[in-house]
Amino acid sequence: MCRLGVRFGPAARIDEPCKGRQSADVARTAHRLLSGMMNYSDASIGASTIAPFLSLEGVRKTYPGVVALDGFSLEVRPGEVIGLVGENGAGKSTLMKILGGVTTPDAGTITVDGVAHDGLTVEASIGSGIAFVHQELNLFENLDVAANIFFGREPLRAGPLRLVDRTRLRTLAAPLLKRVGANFSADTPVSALSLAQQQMVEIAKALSIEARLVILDEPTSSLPLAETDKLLDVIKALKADGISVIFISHRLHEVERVADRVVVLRDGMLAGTLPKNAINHDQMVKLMIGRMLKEREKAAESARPPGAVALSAKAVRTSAYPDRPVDLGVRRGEILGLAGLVGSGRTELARVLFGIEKSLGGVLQLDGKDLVLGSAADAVANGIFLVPEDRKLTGILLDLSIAQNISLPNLPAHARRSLVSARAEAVTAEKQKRNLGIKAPSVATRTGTLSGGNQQKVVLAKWLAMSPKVMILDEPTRGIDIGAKAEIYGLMRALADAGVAVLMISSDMEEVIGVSDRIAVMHEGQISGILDKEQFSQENVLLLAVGKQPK
Amino acid sequence: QDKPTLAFVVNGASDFWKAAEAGVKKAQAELPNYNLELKYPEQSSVAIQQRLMDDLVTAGVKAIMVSAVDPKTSTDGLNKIASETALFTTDSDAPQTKRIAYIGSSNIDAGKQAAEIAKKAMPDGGKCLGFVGLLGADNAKERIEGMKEGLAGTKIELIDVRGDDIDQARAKKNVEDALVASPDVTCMVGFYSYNTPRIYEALRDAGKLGQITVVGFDDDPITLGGVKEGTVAATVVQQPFEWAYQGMKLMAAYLEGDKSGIPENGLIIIPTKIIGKDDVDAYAANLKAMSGN
Amino acid sequence: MSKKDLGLLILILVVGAVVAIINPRFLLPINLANTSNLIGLFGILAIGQAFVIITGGIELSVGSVVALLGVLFVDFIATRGMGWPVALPLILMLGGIIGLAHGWLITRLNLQPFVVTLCGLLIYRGVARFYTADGTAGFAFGQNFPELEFLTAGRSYGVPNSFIALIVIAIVMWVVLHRSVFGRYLYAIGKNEEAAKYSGIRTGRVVMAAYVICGVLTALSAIYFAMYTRSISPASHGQFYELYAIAAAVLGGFSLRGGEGSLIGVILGTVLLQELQNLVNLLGIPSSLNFAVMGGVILIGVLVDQQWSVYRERRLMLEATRKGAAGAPAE
Amino acid sequence: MSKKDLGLLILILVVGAVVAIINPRFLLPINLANTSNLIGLFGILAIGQAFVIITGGIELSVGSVVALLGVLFVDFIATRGMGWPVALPLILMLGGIIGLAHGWLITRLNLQPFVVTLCGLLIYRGVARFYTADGTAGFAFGQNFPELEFLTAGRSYGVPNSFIALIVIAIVMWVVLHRSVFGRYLYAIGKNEEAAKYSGIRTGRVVMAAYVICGVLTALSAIYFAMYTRSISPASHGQFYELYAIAAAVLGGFSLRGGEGSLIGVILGTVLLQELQNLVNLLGIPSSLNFAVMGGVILIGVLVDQQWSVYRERRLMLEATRKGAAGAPAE
Ligand SMILES: Nc1ncnc2c1ncn2[C@@H]1O[C@H](COP(=O)(O)OP(=O)(O)OP(=O)(O)O)[C@@H](O)[C@H]1O
Ligand SMILES: Nc1ncnc2c1ncn2[C@@H]1O[C@H](COP(=O)(O)OP(=O)(O)OP(=O)(O)O)[C@@H](O)[C@H]1O
Ligand SMILES: [Mg+2]
Ligand SMILES: [Mg+2]
Repeated sequence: MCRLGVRFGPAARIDEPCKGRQSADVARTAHRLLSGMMNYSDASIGASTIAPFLSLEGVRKTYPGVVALDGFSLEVRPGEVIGLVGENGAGKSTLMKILGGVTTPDAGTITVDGVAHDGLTVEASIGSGIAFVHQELNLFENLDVAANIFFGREPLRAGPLRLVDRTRLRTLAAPLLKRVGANFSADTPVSALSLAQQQMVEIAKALSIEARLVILDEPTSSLPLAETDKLLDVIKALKADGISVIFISHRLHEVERVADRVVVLRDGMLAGTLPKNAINHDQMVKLMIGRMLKEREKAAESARPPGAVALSAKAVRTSAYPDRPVDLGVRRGEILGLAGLVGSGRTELARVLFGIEKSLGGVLQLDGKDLVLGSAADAVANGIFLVPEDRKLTGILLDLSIAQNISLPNLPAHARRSLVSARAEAVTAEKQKRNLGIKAPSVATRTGTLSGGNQQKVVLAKWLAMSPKVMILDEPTRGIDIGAKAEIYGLMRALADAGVAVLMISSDMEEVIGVSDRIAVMHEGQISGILDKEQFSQENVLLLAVGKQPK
Repeated sequence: QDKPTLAFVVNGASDFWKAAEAGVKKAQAELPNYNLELKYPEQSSVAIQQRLMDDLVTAGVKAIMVSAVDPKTSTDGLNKIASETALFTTDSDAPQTKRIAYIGSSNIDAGKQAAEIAKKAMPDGGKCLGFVGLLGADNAKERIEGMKEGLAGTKIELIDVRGDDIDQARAKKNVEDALVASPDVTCMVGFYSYNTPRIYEALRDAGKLGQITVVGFDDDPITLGGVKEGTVAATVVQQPFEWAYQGMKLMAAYLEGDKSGIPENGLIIIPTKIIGKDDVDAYAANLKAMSGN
Repeated sequence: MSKKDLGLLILILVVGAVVAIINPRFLLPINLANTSNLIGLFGILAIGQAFVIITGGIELSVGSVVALLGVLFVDFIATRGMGWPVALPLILMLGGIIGLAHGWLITRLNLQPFVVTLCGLLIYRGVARFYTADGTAGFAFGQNFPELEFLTAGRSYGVPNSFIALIVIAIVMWVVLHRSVFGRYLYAIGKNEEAAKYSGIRTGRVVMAAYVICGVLTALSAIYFAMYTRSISPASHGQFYELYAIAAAVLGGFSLRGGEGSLIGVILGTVLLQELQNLVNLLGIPSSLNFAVMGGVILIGVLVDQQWSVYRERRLMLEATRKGAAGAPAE
Repeated sequence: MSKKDLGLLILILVVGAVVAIINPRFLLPINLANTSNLIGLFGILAIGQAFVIITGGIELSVGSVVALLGVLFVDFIATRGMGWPVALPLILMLGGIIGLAHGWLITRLNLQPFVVTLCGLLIYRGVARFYTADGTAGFAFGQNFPELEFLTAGRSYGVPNSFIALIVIAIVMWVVLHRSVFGRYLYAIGKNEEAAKYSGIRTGRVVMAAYVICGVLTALSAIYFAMYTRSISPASHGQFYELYAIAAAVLGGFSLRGGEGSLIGVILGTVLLQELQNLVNLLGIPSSLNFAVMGGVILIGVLVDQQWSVYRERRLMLEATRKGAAGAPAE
């Protein structure tokens, strides 16, 4: 029998994948069964028999050319942490958007507190106690942190004018910020925060709602280790308060740590459910991609010893830390990992190396020769490429097709007498699509409709289609599923083996340790140390990240 | 569309042409075999007026009487029209074109009449300040020139003319600012029809009605009221009603082959008149009668 | 008052001082009263515009609305004999309806604000001209409405009542924009409408309300303008007033991308523009240069502001780093 | 030709047919020639505007530039006796310089296009008026420039040369916009300037080039307009032409947010606008309604287009659902 995310007994086993309409019917039956059982409350049934706070039945959602969700059913019980995993484009965000009222499903019902709906609105969703941290950030740069946290639910002063009580706003915001481990105050303008700091604000915002269910759509995708730990603690605290959490992440070890139950999505359908004691990395991977991964998302060892220094920064100062010079060199054929805490200035450094921002001092050298970068175009001309941190804003053009995005940096090569050849573009794009396994109907598909992970692959593809000398990747696997991660690591290694100098900025500790040949760690705008392979350990990286000496 | 059409094309939307409209109406009553139209271009610009006339020619208009936006330099455009239809000019002439005749008044003479008013009201001399919509427009330039000519050799002086781009709020503010900037001014001239009422109101607001001599042009109701009250010395009026009425009849006659109404030099001047306190009632009554028919 | 506003205030005072030195009559109470009257008229217009700009929209039909509603108002009370206490709220309501229509087209049918209000600009002027058959709407000689005239064109203790009206409106609108929930939503929508929607805000209604506010304030200023000029030729009345209003907002620090600007700023912007017009007349600069002076000053103002904020940001960053560097080791 | 353009073409033909039925003189060669002459003049202007709009910018100073450069051109050749083969490239260069200045202020100093070109609108008109001391620049009686006149106001086989010029320019610009690398960059920048920058495009230069193109085309049309009216009163010449140009682009499917629109669209937009003007005059509609008709048609056009694309999208989605539903169980 096809089983659902409902446990009838203590027996733990991996459920079979369910499909299509059948699952919806079963869900209904299960629901009936479950409500029936409520009358015979039995200790052995435990938490699982508490009436679900929310349930989805037979939910289906299509986009032009894509079935994002198909006959999906799910129940969420109070105080339960559900880990939701699946490959890029499996439909996780779509599912959450339906719960958040941002999109409406084509078919299926959503039952909240026993009331069935065809779809929710944002207000209804918030009204029934669903708090939502979106995968893409949704903050207002022109407002301060406190205003953002309580946006839409501002404390009001007495009187008919609906004036905002600004003092209370601040006092309410402060403890929330503390809880997520923020190092900035409630009246900081959001425009001054880094991406990770903004993510903390988003989480604080979700916590501020008197929520019964908190949905976290890849909240840790740009959070470094310490902050991630704090978030996982927060999740545990929520659970203790009887609040349910749906936690989406591609970092499976995080899911392992907090989830009571793991729901795996594949191609918009339920691939299976793992009860608490069956949650482990390999099982999740198996359900997600239908097979076991041999290597645990690691890059292969480098094929040859690193060569000479390709790109180096000598006493370069960035606008994030104008008084702190940075010295760093990336060698040919190596993957240099760059780790550090939130706001340690890694992105800023990458921007300077790529010519987007002017350095405030010091020199850059490429192959031993001084290099002056007036703009990103100069960097590209010199073979220095950057895969930026924020792909929606800076990585790709959502409105252009995959092919057009891939050819954009190298358009003259796809043109004759400066007239663009659509055929040449398509040829390049097809090749990249195949190489990287980009999941899309065709290369003419608008990139905006791709899932986050596939968008990231497009960003990579546009640089791989050219011949890089130095490749800088800022959080390259942010929001990328593990299957694709392994592929990207493979690509990075292949680049390095082809003699490219690879600089990988990452906040994912496993990734930094698993992929790099050397690790440089940044602390407050400076390189606090460089670790060689034999010195690699989480502890050493963390020590350097807070400015202490490694062991 | 069997009846031939005669068109009267003005140079822009303004109340000034309301009297002409009445004239066209009266002529229409007497010319049942023709279809008479009065056309406003949607903007006071050469290109738009030219286009309007082109379209009228296309629509089969037999004769056009036009108050050209810029007659001096529109020779070619007007000639193009004249080659396809009977063209008459009004309000301001374009003597170098192939127009058949001009019917209207002389703005220079009107300026001179304004000087007469000033001289009569200020025998001891004084300083005048003028206000106008478009300083560069021909009618404004000619009126100013005429007035300066008329004042030559007297103790009255036209010290400056301020433009407002036909923005009435600016027109009024210009007067207010002038009262502040030049306290020694003893007379104000409103060269466009709406300038005089704005002068009147600004003076009234400042409590200076009667202390400053106001010379007006045209017959805005406020201007006429001021003349009657004695706070506006007098106003120089043109007779657009007559231009339109006589002009339409003239065109009809011309089309029928009767060219007797057209003088040798092609100029039919309907003189401007000074309307002072004594004539204002009769003039107003006449005006009412004209538009009332 | 933000530093930006302070800079603008200083500019206004400096320009004023220079003019006063060249022509001391600039400071005559009567001149100040005249100018503040126009500040009142244009200020009301500009505040309305500001509410729309803050949402990232624009209202180009303002000048035409001033003409259309002005014509109607004068026609109602002068020709049709409607009492002004009836006509006034009626006109304000019409202004609100126009705003509502724009807001509806923009939020419900997803049309671009520039397009909708550009069409408004064309349509309303056309309707106004058609209504009077291209004639002028005005009061007959001696036609008086003492209370209305006192309220609109009158003075109290030498201060024009239009200016007092502006002050009152500005205070109310300051509270609405800077202290109320509605104002906060406006800023948020201007910056990131999508996110506001995700936060459960009925963004459509909020934006519509902004256009309605703009419509009503425009209607009010249309009445003030009508009572100031007392005669309206619909072909030209109010032409370019939208540009004045937008210019005032931009000078006052508003970004046309939305989400930025303060109410004090837009008032100061209006003051500067009117001061410039006054200056052209008082210093005897040829009227033809009026526009050029205005354009030049706006450009310089915006440039200085922009360069200054670049400079400030750089300094702030330096300072923050220094502080951060000092504080961090202690953590 | 996209479906959008096709819709517009059909609208133009339907309107034309209706007008021709009511007044068959609409189809007279002379009328078509007159109208196509104006289509040529305004079309060149609108193409320039389109290049700026595609980058997400706007060029409001177009009307004033037409006035200023027109005045200068006439002054150069009529008063100062400069040969037109010298004056013409000089004016085009001036147009390019103006465009460059705007582009520089916008890309290098980060000012908003709306603000920069609004200041341009005010300044250039002021300068033009000051230059002629508010007088009119025009040719003296009998002053003739046969070759120049043939090129600008003449006809070949009954077709106005201005229209032929438009066609040539349109073909060249079509290739530039839709087929060239530069054109792709323009679209990319209009969609997301930041991302374009991160792809190694020198966005500043590309945007500047767009403004220069706009400036040069505006200068060219300024010469055409000058030779059409043969007299320029700088206070009113070219007023509102920026609105015509923007309206043509918007009707032609351009989005003011940038990154959308086709060259054929902007030409068809110009054609429709001129057809409407022609229609008002030919059908004897009061000219006071001219603007209202124009505004109304733009609004309806944009509305229909918008509603239609909503409908199309919905149908597409439905289809996808049906297909998906059929395919899913088989998996
Ligand atoms: N607005 C949209 N228009 C068209 N297709 C869409 C849209 N949003 C999502 N999709 C498609 O729906 C599918 C599911 O996307 P979704 O964002 O839910 O994936 P996801 O599981 O969250 O992936 P990721 O881990 O990469 O975030 C994808 O194939 C995606 O291309
Ligand atoms: N636009 C900005 N304005 C002001 N400060 C900024 C801005 N962007 C970044 N910062 C600050 O600069 C510092 C360095 O940020 P950067 O993004 O380089 O750090 P990072 O190491 O990449 O960290 P993260 O993990 O947050 O991406 C941080 O203190 C951040 O707050
Ligand atoms: Mg997702
Ligand atoms: Mg970073």
